[in-house]
Amino acid sequence: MTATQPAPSNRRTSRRTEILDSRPVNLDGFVEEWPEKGLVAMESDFDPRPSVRVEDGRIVELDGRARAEFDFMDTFIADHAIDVATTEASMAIPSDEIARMLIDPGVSRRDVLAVTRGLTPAKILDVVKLMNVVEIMQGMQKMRARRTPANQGHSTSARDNPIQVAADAAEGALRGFAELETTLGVVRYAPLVAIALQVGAQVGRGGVLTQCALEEATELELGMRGITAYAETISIYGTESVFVDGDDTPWSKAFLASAYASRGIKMRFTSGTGSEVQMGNAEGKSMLYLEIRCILMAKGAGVQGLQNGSISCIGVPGAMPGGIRAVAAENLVASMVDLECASGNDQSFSHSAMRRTARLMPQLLPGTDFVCSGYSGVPNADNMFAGSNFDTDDYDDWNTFQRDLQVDGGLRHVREDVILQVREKAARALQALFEYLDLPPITDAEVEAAVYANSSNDYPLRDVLADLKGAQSVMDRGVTGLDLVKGLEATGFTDVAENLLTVLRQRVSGDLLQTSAILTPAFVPLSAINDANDYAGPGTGYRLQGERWEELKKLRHVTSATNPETEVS
Amino acid sequence: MTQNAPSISLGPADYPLSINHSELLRTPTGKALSDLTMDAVVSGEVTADDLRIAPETLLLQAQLADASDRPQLAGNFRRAAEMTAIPDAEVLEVYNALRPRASSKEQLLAIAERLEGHYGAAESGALVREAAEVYERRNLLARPEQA
Amino acid sequence: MATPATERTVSLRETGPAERGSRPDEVVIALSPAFAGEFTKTIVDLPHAEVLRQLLAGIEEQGVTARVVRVRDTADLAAISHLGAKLSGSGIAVGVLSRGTAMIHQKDLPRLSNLELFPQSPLLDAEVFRKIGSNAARYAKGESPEPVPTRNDQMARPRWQAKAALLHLKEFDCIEADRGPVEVKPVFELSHA
Amino acid sequence: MDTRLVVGVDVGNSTTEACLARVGPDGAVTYLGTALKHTTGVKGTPENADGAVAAVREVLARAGATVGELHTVLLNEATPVISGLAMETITETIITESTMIGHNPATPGGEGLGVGVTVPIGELLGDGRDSERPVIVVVPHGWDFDDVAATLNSAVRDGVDVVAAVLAGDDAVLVTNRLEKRIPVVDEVAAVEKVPVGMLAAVEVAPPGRTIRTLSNSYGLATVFALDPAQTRQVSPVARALTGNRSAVVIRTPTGDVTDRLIPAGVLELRGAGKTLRVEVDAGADAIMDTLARAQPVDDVHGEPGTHVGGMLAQVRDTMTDVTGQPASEIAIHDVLAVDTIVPAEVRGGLAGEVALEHAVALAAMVSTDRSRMQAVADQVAAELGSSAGVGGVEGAMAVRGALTTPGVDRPVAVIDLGGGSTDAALLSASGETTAVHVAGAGELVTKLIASELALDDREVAENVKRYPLGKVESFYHLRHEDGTVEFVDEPLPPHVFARVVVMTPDGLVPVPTRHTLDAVRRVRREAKRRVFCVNAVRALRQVAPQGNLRALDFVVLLGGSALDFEIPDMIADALAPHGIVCGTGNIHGSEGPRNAVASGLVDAYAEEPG
Repeated sequence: MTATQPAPSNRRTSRRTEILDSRPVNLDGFVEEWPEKGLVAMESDFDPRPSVRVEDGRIVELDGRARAEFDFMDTFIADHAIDVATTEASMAIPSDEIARMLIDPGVSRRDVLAVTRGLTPAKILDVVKLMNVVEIMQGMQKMRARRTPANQGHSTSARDNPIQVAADAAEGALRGFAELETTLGVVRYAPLVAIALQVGAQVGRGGVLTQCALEEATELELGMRGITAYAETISIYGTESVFVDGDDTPWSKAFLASAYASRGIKMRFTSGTGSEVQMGNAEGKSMLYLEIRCILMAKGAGVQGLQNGSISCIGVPGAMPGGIRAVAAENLVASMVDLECASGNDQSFSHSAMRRTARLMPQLLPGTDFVCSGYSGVPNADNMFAGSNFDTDDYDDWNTFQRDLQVDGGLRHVREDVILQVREKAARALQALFEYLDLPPITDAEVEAAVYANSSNDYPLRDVLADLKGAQSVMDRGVTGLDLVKGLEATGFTDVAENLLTVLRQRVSGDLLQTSAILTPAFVPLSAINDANDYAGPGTGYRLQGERWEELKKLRHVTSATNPETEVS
Repeated sequence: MTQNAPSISLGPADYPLSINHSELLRTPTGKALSDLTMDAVVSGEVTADDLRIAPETLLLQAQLADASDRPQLAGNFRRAAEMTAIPDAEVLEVYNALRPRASSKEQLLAIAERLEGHYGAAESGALVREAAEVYERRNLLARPEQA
Repeated sequence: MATPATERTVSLRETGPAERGSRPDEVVIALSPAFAGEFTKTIVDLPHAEVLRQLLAGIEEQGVTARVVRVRDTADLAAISHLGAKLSGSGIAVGVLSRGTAMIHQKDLPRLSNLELFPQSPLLDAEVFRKIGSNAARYAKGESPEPVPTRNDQMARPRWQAKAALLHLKEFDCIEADRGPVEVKPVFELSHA
Repeated sequence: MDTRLVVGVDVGNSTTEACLARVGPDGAVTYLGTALKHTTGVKGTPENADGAVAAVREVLARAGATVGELHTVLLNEATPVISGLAMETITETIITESTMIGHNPATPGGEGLGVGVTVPIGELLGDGRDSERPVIVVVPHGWDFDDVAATLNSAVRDGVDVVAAVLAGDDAVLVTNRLEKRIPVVDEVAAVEKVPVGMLAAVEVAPPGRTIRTLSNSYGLATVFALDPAQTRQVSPVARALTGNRSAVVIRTPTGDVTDRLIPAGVLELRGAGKTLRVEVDAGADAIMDTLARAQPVDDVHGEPGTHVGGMLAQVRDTMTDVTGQPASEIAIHDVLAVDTIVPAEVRGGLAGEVALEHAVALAAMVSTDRSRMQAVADQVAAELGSSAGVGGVEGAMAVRGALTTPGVDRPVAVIDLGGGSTDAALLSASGETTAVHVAGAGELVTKLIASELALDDREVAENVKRYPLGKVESFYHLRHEDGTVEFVDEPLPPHVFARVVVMTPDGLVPVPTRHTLDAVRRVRREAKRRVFCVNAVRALRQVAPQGNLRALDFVVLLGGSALDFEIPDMIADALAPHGIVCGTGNIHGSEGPRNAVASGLVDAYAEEPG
């Protein structure tokens, strides 16, 4: 890309240095620490020391600060996140002992939670600082809320082409994403693209949950109408000043969390290391300390989960020593306070493919609730979230990691003919639905293109003007998820209609509001309640075996043992 | 619990309600889950209003959250149960009023009163009152000329 | 890009407190606290001398005059640019941060708005700064320039995000609270590297 | 006959209108309401039934009536009219061997005329240079303006007679501001490396606001380059191409040339009135339309295969085939409208991305198929509603009948329906006979002309320019409307419209991405409308007027969506005024405006003669 090469020097260099210097990793940026300003991942002398004091059932001192000096984060955490009854006892446990509990298979997840619910941000930082990255992974393996790991995909289009979004969503759903997220280049396109995502998802695999990232009011409206199924882009920050810069407070966000639940819509917050220092107001605290405050704020708000792992600021911890360890630690902290964790790996991270892979390991190996909070189900050039750490080009590599290491990253290899089938069906279903809803027509040529396309460049151009008018009419006419069901049913896509109706019906039961909930292909809600993580050492917890393992053994090219002159796939 | 809690007592084994206890679930319009069939949708008997969650259901889910040692999540569900009665536009209004420097203390207290009085939303009202107090201490109330 | 082996440096001579201009045909260039002082080049090593020369050239080529001021009490681009716009006789200013991020502002706009914003500092080169200067001058003349095309690069994040944060922090360190803006005269010198 | 509830339904190209009325035993009509829906499918095909049924249901629902009470649905006999558009440039400017740089950089430097030999700047200070002859310095990319100025100044001090400069970059003003000797400088010559070196050349820059005098004059060129009469004749296209520029460069090369040639666009073959007439497309719109008038009524139009016009008409036929399913061989083009237009196009062989305004012809073509299937639509409507339904009358006849309900109108009355693809006219004579025609060219052609003449890439913007008045945002607090009035606003206008020409749409101000002034944009818009709607109004009325005599018409009523346009009705009224015609926008039943003429005409016809 356009990032400039390091400036040439006049000194003579060795041939080897030249080769090393031309490696992609040297296009990445690396920066020295500056802890006084918060430009440090997780080891800073300027972070507060852990402390807590309770008087009359109220926390009056938190991490060295008296109640009168609390900023609003301290106040919210002290009053909502920390269990006042147990905090003094939990805080009295030495940090190394808590760290050991986290990795000890003999200590159950439940026993750990009994301690962590009483910990302050500084104490939690003190605990995870003791853990190396392998220990962090071991902790994650046990503390992840849902036993079965899953993955989330992005389906977007550089031209906001709804047919592309539908076809790629269908392929993504078929490949295994439990959630699919989209967003827009031109925001006014949102209703059509959100419809396309929903249709594509339900064609690919019934029960996949969809989301469209927009400003709060529109995102909530699409959710309330049943065009999308969950929400995720509700950002929170670790310092009061940055939180206020974002025009929110813990109370406004807590209220919003209840608003979503009151409409039966699943929701999680978003935060990540580096956002505060990036916005110039880290108040001299380490990135991880501030992120722990976010995590406890989310916990206190009663939201079921959090998307974290630096997210859009990944370039900041990524440039710091130990930064990726800190990112792994923030995922662990979310899990160890019993929140669903959608663990990043969702933004362009490095020029180096090796470094991109290494960055993934702390989430892929132990498994998280969602290994990526956005694996790009389209080529990165089409990714309207500004690119992900992995995209469609990496599907086969990902499947190979899973097979090599026998770990479940939520995806699988699917044969070409099956993929082409669902892509066509998704495009056809959307074509029929658009006609039913009197939206701008989708031609057969577009359907044909969708079947075989890779990127938005492979599709005929749409009449954007007509599409935007159509999108507006979807809002004006008050089209709901139920109208999509009717349209799909009326045009002969009965199975897709049934899938979507079943997803919509879920909101009446509220089952998807519980921690880490997803829907299985059989439409069974799977959450931290009925699929609680029960890891207790080797041979326990989630194991990649049986039918699922057989599925993951398949790759695009595997030489047949029966007939080595052929391949199986 | 401040609201009319359902008399039944649920534990983790009862989850998911859509499968294990569909008999407990009703839409706000009084329909059972089994009434929400494709035929009913096609014939127009089921409308978008039938696909909302009822406050009673949120209280059941709150029980499940409490029974799974997630008191904050349960609290969120209880606030949500209160908020099912508040129209969409007003929900967004209250959210905007809670943004920093968007409201005076009096305005926030008036909102809290309306939530408590008009909607019987005690826990949501308490959240707003608490915000008013913190905002005052942290200088996050609307400045006079902005109020 | 100049003829080989020449590089220019710039020093800013303070000439007194910055006043509101009265000429309707002037554009103010408002510089951040560390521009051409604590720092000498942008995030991609473009010398500040070149940034300033190109901005001035862009304004000059439109037949408009330029005034340069240094803002000392804030490192916020919108605040710097808006202050410059209020000082400008035409109401138009270009604000620039040390790392290169730039903005064209107008005095009647809300502070957080702008006419054109160039947020991706790693993608701003001499040519872009020339166009920014030229567009600012054309706004001052009441013309309708096409906005300078902005570029985007997904891989700017891994390479530049942390350095941008660092430069931002450093610039904040150079803030001199309670000191008003000063008018400066840029003096360019040729050095043969 | 007892009291009956009837609905008239007008299936149009884009909208389907319904009109509900109660018809009393005495034939008295009481109108109960109207409804408007999108037309489903191509007009005149069975797919129309869905839209028609929807419109009937809606109009009933609004009036609180049920389908059971409905007596009958009346549909119009509609000729399916489908239109196509194409545009081709018919002139082309070509420069061979880099003889001319005639582009108009926004900001050239200095002024005056310099004549000398081209020398690259790198060789200016070298040894062995020719310091005797005047020099025009050629500066490639990568040279800084300060360095260029310093180099030129030192060359002049050394005695080199520098008379002009040609720059690759956009530095002319900057360089001339720094020169000790004032010379003309032309910049932004992108392909400067192609400028031949060591050739005699001339550079001319006019003062701001003026245009060049010498290089745009054939005898000026002859003087500068000492040309004989034969050579002067040869360079006259150069002079012509440079006319109107503020700056120019001409280089004399042994074989270089500029040509301004006509592209053979092909021959249009018009068949009708028993004859076959042929006209060259590059003869222009007037010639085409004159020829067309001689072939009325037209049976079919063909383009010479292998030429541009052949391609254009083939494209139109293909579109028709796609929508009607009729084989291309059976599709007859019944009318064309040709419009002259100007298209900015890059000059072939240019060195600086020179743009010349090339002539083009835009053609709208129209097909009316004979496969109207309104009876099938009626049958389907009857089946779905369970009421009776039938074809109640021919569209044009019904439209004039509806138009007659406009207060102040009497027979003979003509209507003009301004649509998207075609302009339709119908006449109801004093004796009650109706004639109707469809002619090619309407709203879509106007949009296309606006888009190409203003070089707008975005059809949405062109559409907006067509529909709404313009303004210029002069500050954040005030804007000037196109009529010169100024409006002040309290809230600052959004930054993206600052200092721009904008369209005042109902959704707010939309900037027009153009370098043209408000007046220029307005002129283009009005000209486009005049060339399509005014021309077509006259043309269509001539075809229905007795003996083609417009003076025989008394009342003309404008109908359809474009009759609601903010200026088209006035423009047409002005165009018709010399013929002594009363022309205005219809107001059906004194209340419906230009809408619902056909639907209510159907009801009226039924009330007179219940079928």
